[in-house]
Amino acid sequence: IEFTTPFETYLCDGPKEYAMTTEDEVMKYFRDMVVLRRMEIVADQLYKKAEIRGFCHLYDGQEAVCTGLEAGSGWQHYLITAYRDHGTQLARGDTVERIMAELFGKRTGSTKGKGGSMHLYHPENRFYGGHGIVGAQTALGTGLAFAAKYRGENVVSITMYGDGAANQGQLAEAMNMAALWKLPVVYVCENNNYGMGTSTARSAADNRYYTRGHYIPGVKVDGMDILAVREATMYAVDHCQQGNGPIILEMNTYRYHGHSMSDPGISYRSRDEVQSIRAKRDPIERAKAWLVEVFNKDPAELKAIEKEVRKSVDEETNRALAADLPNPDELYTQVFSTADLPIRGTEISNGVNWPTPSGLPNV
Amino acid sequence: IEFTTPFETYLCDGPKEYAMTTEDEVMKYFRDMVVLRRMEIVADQLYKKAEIRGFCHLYDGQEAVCTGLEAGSGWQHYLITAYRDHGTQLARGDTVERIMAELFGKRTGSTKGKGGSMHLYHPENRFYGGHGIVGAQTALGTGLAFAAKYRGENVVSITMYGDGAANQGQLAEAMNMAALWKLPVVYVCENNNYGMGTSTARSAADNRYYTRGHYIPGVKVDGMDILAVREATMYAVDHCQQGNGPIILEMNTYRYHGHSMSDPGISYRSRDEVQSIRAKRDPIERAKAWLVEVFNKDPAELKAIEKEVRKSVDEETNRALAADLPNPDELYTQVFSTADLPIRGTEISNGVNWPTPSGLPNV
Amino acid sequence: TQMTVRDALNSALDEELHRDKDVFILGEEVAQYDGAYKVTRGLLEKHGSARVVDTPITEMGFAGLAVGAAYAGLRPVCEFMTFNFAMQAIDHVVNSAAKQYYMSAGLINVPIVFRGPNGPAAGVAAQHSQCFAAWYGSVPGLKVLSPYSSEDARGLLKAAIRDNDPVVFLENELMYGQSFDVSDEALDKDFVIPIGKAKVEREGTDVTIIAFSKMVGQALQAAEELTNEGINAEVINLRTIRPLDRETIVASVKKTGRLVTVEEGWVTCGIGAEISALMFESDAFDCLDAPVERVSGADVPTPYAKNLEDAAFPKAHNIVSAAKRACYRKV
Amino acid sequence: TQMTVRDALNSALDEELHRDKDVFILGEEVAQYDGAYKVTRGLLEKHGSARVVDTPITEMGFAGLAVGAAYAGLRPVCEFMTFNFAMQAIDHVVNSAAKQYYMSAGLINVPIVFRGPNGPAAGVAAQHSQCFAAWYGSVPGLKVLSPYSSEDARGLLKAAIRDNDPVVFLENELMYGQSFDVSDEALDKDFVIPIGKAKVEREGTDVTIIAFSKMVGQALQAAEELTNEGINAEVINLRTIRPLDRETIVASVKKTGRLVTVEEGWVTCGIGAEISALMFESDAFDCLDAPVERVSGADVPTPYAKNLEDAAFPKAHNIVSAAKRACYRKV
Ligand SMILES: Cc1ncc(C[n+]2csc(CCOP(=O)(O)OP(=O)(O)O)c2C)c(N)n1
Ligand SMILES: Cc1ncc(C[n+]2csc(CCOP(=O)(O)OP(=O)(O)O)c2C)c(N)n1
Ligand SMILES: [Mg+2]
Ligand SMILES: [Mg+2]
Repeated sequence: IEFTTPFETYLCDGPKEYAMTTEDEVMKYFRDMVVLRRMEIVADQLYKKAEIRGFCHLYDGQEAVCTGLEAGSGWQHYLITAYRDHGTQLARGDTVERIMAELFGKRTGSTKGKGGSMHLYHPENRFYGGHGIVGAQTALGTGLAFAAKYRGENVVSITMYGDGAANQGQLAEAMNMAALWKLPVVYVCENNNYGMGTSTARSAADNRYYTRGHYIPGVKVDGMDILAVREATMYAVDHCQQGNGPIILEMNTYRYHGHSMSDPGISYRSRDEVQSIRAKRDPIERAKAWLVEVFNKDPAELKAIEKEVRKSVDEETNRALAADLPNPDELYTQVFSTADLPIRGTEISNGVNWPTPSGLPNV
Repeated sequence: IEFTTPFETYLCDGPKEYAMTTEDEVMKYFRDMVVLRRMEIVADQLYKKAEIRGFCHLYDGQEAVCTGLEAGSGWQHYLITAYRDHGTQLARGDTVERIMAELFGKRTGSTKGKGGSMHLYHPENRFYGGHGIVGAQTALGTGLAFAAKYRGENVVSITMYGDGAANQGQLAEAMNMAALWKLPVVYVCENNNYGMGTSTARSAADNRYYTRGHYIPGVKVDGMDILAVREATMYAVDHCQQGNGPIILEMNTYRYHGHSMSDPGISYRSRDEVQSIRAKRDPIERAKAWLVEVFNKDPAELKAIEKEVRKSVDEETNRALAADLPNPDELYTQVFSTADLPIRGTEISNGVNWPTPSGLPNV
Repeated sequence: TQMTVRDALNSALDEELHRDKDVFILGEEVAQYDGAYKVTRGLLEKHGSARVVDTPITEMGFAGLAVGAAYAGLRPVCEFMTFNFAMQAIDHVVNSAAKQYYMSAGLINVPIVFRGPNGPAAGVAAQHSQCFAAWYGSVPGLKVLSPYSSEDARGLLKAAIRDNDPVVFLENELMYGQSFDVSDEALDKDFVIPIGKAKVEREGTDVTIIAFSKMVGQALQAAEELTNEGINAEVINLRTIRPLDRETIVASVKKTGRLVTVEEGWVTCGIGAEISALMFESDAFDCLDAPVERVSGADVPTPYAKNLEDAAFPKAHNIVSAAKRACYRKV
Repeated sequence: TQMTVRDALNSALDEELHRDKDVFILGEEVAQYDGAYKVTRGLLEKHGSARVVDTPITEMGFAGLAVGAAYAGLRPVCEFMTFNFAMQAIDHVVNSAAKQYYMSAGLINVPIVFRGPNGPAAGVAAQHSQCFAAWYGSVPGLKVLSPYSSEDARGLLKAAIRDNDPVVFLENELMYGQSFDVSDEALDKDFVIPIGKAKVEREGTDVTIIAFSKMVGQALQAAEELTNEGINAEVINLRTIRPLDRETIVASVKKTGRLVTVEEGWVTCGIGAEISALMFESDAFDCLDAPVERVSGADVPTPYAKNLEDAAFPKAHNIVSAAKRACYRKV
């Protein structure tokens, strides 16, 4: 399959302009993206029903990025991202039920209700979250690469960040070390054109994020095309595994929802803009089109899959909804890994192992 | 006078490769640099006699940079630097006596003994210090430029930092804003090849500091040539005053002393390296050579000037040495600009305006 | 008049922008987006993009830039979207702003206000829920304010902007939408509340409850509930964290003989700790009839789940039981 | 055996690098330059540049990198040239390290040590002289240690490196060159001092003096001087700032009935404040015969001039007069 949008490259040749693929592969990608999309839509609905609280950053629109990164790499590679982490968590092997339960703050959640939407992790498959401080994960991800190199594992760290995060100084600091020490980092800038309500034109003096490493090679990728993302990922992983140090992939993508659930997402961009991207560049529609046009799949079969996914996501969601809240004692657990340290609560009389003075009245 | 080392340029044409000058000008620069050099040498001696304490970062070797910046700009322009600030303070109109008194921690010092070597300021001539946190002054200097633009003053902010500081992320953050908002900042990277004991090759993935703004124009300048520095400064100031936003000047320079007085400065570089720079590139010797060769000055006259400077620096130093320590009450002044706020000392019984409870025994 | 805390802050900013052309606002989403929490709503339109400035997401950079502008004599109001993100810029708050006047022996004033929501909000978990009152409160050279009501918000923010020293202004996201009665006097465009003075929100005789920001509301509620026990609590709204209003605190404890401190921050080395120490260092000590009770955020990172989060921060019932213990009642 | 604090730290690092290949050191000038204060002398040569890593001057970046490496299971020792510069990286210490184990409900350990000199040195002025014990001491998820002697330094640093939680390890530049007697036991390569336990450095009966780091020396000197007054002081070396050893403190105050706290940091919301609050929250309260006395750094940014600097930090004579007041003696 040839890519409709050619790669743009900086200080490197870039991947080839087409992907070899099979019907099975595309079917898998299609299905994965549909599950993710559906999960986000259900999250949106349940947020509005107040089952989910606080910040909740949805990933719909950007499905091809995390799906393509996975397709082009594998769980042996480290992965880290920011708060918009539902997709990566799912892609790294967690379940809709556990993710949803986390969003609901239930004990069966991915982190037992402690972390919430922004703090999902699946270290058993080398996904390290889930970070709420814009840009922090870029230095952390560089550290994962440091560990990989230190141990002599020939794997990379896929370190994701947004166009807004791209301006954070610690990214520049991390990139300098990564380049100096030839750390195997694939920096993935998910350029969805906005950091909250600020467009890239208003936040960055130079919007060519794939060149922003200055001395680091980069590739600009159509982030709405799962195969382009996959090929670029394979290229970048290979670049690192050859010992060439870091590389940047800029993913040209788009988020359909507002920044987080409190943002309607239409004060700083037009409904038309959103509609037109949906109509022309939707990653799921594109995969569907390949299936129908290249692999001659019956659209009805795809519809059936969507329906089936819808059902299973709903079921998992319902199970998550039915789960219990965390045990109240969990407030005090996992603060330290040392057992039995006294931890104080909101008063001297609560907490765990907290000594109450005998002199105090009526405690 | 033609420059021996051509400028290297990035995203701009760069200054012309020669300077028009007069005997008077060069004499002034020569004299200014000699004063500065002498001051640093005396500081070195008195540090060793324990008249100066703590950190003391000498500027000898780099005299052409601050002298040339002044020659190419003027006191209407904002200026800010790091802890290696003796030269800039002097160039902005403070006296040897006051600077030395500050190094001695005397009440007649530039900041009454409160700031010490690293924290000199002369805001009456728009010099804003004197900052001890590597890189912090780069954002601060960008703020000075913001103020200039906000007020519609057609002046620039000359914002100095070292090669080590160049990797600090906040510089990248500041540059992004400066470029985005077209702030009149002349970023001056004093590349003296080392940040403490770390050579540029070991600290930076890319040592072309004049290109490190990536989207910001830059010029690499022979920082040991006062006239080259002056011309580059004029070029850069003009660039900003045309409304083009920031520009970077990389000054290729060298510090003769160790990083600070506790660093002998020869574990990470050879004595030969230092000697050869002294022999071949010394900024004062170069100015002397112009005076003798181009302006036919008698070397004896220059020697006499050096002698006279030596005497006057010594005299000023002696006056500084003779001054009193700060009044002990100064410990508590200028914490706030609001008068009469209570300030506590090391015990409940000292400090100013600090209430001592009547219930306490024997206070 | 009724006014929300948000509108109180907004009007204070608006009026100060009108009053003094050296005042400007910068921060993430403050202009076109009207502020992440809409505190700066409409200000861009009224005062223009030179004075209401959207920044990239680069806290250290724009905070440093703001401090530099203050060196040059402007009066920046630097909004942090929340104070959690100010941790990236805390070096500039402390080293570049707070210490500057002293280091320069008075040559350089830093008339800047750092403001934004502080402490926990709802459901935003550990990285977005920290209270920084004690940290900033410990730093000489800083003034630290934390309003509770709309009047506080207006009067303190105006005082902060007019002050010549760096001010850390700790708001609370969950209070923005809350409405309060506002006096006519407080609507005056020159209404300022003096920095360093606490306010007795409710007079009482039996126990002193000291709180700031959102916790003042919990304290007042607790005081109401305590009347059922026959306990008449005095509630002090600190308003200023630094410099602490020792006089008001001591006078109250001398009267009541009992003290409960309340904060959402972590207990260790917190505001309650400082006030406890003050008891030893003042005439109040001889008048204390019971040990000081500290009520605070639980000593854990903030959890997401609602039931855990609820248990992690003080509620009126915690204050009630602490006050009862201080009054030697059965809890 | 006599050993300097520097050598104690150096040998602890060396041994831990030998013991566990996951341990590595990174920071500015730690390798080729042997450390800005020579604490890491010789380690590059012995352990190679993969394990003793010079970083660029980018605190936020390399601290974040170190935390990321710890996520992956390495055990980084992250040196800050001084803790003043760690303020640039404090977000990673708090948000990326301290809160991580909790946020991930135990999925991710962060076995990292952040170490370096803390507090004032000599003649380095305001930006290079801040004590961060209280700030870090307030953060759940962190363990905070601060050694005084060479034994402390060895035993606590080894304990820190072996601990599975993030540890902030606050050294003192002015102590590096100081020599102490070191027991044979402490020379053992598996000598560790338990985290969370204070040490009674000097037993006494009349007043308890609590200090940490360099101030323990001043406290011991003050205790000597107090014998001239017939006052027999007990001196406690905290060793661990967080979690605080409440038992040891309370037991001592129950015995002596009088308490003086000493720290070089600013007083407000400091360690002394926390210990003062503890008095109200423990059985010690009923045994207190005098108000707690806090001795601390003056509430100002650190001045440069020697006479001012001397007056800005506690000396033995301050402790003596505080102790005398606590014992109701004429000062
Ligand atoms: C240090 C910091 N500053 C500000 C915020 C508030 N904030 C959260 S997300 C966000 C926008 C980030 O945009 P981008 O990096 O483009 O990622 P996207 O949301 O588009 O995925 C902001 C400003 C934060 N969480 N951390
Ligand atoms: C944030 C911070 N980190 C570390 C230091 C310690 N330090 C002081 S100067 C210096 C080297 C700076 O080198 P460079 O920027 O090249 O300036 P130069 O000393 O060569 O003028 C270091 C590491 C500091 N003061 N601040
Ligand atoms: Mg974005
Ligand atoms: Mg240098």
